[in-house]
Amino acid sequence: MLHTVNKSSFERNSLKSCLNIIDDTSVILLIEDGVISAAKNTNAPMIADLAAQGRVYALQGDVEARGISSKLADNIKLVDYAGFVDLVVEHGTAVSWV
Amino acid sequence: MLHTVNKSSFERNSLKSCLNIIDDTSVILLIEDGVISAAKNTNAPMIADLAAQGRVYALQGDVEARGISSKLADNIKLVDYAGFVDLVVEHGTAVSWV
Amino acid sequence: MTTKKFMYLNRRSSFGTVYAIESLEVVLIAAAFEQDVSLAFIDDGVYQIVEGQNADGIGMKNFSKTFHALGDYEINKLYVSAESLEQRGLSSNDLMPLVYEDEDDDWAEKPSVKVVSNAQLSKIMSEQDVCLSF
Amino acid sequence: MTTKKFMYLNRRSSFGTVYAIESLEVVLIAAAFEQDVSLAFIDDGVYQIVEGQNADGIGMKNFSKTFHALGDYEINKLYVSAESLEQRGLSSNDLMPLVYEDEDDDWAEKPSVKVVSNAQLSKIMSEQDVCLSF
Amino acid sequence: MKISIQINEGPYQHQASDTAYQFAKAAIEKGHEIFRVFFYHDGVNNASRFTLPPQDDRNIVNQWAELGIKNADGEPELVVCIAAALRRGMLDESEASKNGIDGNNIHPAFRISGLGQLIEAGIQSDRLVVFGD
Amino acid sequence: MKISIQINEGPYQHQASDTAYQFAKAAIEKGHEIFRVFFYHDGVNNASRFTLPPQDDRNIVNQWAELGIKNADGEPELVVCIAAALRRGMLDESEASKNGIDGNNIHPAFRISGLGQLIEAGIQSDRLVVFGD
Repeated sequence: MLHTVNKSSFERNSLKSCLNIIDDTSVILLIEDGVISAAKNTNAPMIADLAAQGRVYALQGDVEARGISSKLADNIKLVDYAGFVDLVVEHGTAVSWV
Repeated sequence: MLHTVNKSSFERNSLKSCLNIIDDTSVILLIEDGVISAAKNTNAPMIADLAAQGRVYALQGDVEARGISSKLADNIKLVDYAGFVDLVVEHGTAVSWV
Repeated sequence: MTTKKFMYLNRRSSFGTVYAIESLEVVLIAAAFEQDVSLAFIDDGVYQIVEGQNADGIGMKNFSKTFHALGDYEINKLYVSAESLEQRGLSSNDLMPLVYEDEDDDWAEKPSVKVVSNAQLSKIMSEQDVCLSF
Repeated sequence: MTTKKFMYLNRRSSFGTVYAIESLEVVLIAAAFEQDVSLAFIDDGVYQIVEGQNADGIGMKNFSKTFHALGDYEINKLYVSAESLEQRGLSSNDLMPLVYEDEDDDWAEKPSVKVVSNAQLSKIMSEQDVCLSF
Repeated sequence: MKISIQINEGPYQHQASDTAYQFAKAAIEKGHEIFRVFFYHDGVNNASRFTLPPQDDRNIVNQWAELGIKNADGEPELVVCIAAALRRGMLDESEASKNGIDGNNIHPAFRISGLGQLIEAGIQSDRLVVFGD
Repeated sequence: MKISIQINEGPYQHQASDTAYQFAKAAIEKGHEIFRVFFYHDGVNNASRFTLPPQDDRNIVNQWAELGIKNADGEPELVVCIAAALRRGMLDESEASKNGIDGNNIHPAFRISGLGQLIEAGIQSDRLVVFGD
């Protein structure tokens, strides 16, 4: 499955909720303010393990818009909107943690 | 000052942010989904001290709407909309943690 | 018609936003399409099915009783996160006693609500074809 | 006209919602009213004044440069929560170098942004007459 | 006391407008003056005269209209931010004809004006209370 | 692949509609079919033909309209939930005249229909992606 998270983990609990439920084969795509969780910050440990497994993506346009391109945590994979479409196609059911 | 918080502390960081900034004389009014923080739950310790000082109010209509009337944490003071108006009048500047 | 597994993901309480009531409206319509329907209540979504909601004081429409109609439409898989309930100081006793009549068991009345762990929810979610989030 | 102390409370980042840009629009209008204006950036609001925002990739308007105009309108009290910055792995070096010319000091160019502790913010907030939240 | 209100969210989606309405009604009943209600961001959508809620639900737009919040000159003090309104397709007759749009949807109990009206409400009122998401 | 989209928020207030548009455009460019875009909750506000954003900003409604998402019969597949739309004052000509309202504001590239269209989109599409607040 593909899980999308669109809010900052500092503002809302949606990333945490997603992490509580996600199974071993699914991936996460951070979009919109969700990309704030892709930066090196005190919440970065939340996704460090998943990222190390290559299972955390972030939308590049959103990363750049928030001025955090040079501050990404380790192992975050950047994708553009075409890459977002590919993730939806490849990973089956999409779950939005809106 | 009167600080209003309208979101659940399980969903958002607004109550926490308010508590980081509130001074020693201000009061908090929980409204809308903010009243979820007035229930006996794992977040109750966040406001227990302030409540013990008589500085935490919750909007009664919202408490009843969420079915938590019988589960309120200690020392929460209930007000109706007229009481909300009184709090605004009595406590000076109103700060909304929307 | 193809049968797919639809999950309705509810993470917000009843009245602070419109999502809860408008989600329920979709579920009621979905019943007519004869798909496999599950509802998940996670985070503050568990408040949607808490017993004793009374919206008189806020001037809004109390739609919580509509959940009782779901059983009549054969919508009887309501999964509630045990961890979400516990965090909120709630137990299954605080939830509305939603039931359905099981046609495979001589129309015996059975509970629709199942309190499940996040691990179980994870498994149920991974079996879905479509997830509608509200 | 009465002079009051207005605080603009910004707690959200620039593009996920409209609040940031529409807050800035109010601040620019406010300048004409000759009130005492402060801006507070707390929580993800600190991202509003981070240097190097580039909205080309999301098809939205990049308004962050507009913050540089505030100094010309004598809006020069931008308070940033030190704790919020630190949690986000940011420091004052990551923020836009916003400045104003101090008319009381021979128009010397001075920084508009002050990184303050939550305790200091608490004090500043308690002196306000009006708090507009976005 | 003179109290003003800022509303950041539209009707039905969030409780903000409902709470603000209940608050305004209670304030008036207690003898306070609602100096102005300023509708900003999606709040502008509260002014649509096109809304048709279900029969068994509240009509938020009409509730506001029925409060009859006006100034001494009889002008409505339910004020809709013009910039936020145009962006979201909320038009009065004047803005519609100015922009060549063949219709308008602002309820007559509301008026469109600039952001200065929000600042002015803050200056003129004893209290300003914000309701939002 | 056949992909459908659900949008829960209106234009400008949240990024949801912007992201959904960029996603839909990219999907079409990659040769996928956008079977249907279903506008629900405040998402119905994306269909207003009255919107007048500033000159230097994007026009979200027109962006959607220009994608030209239609079915084989040439009907628009930008579908606005009727219940959510009426509640929020989004009307097409037929609903307006049925309810005695002297105007309508749905852009012709969109059509109003029932919630069944969302379920059907879920059944008929290989993927359904939700964008919201």
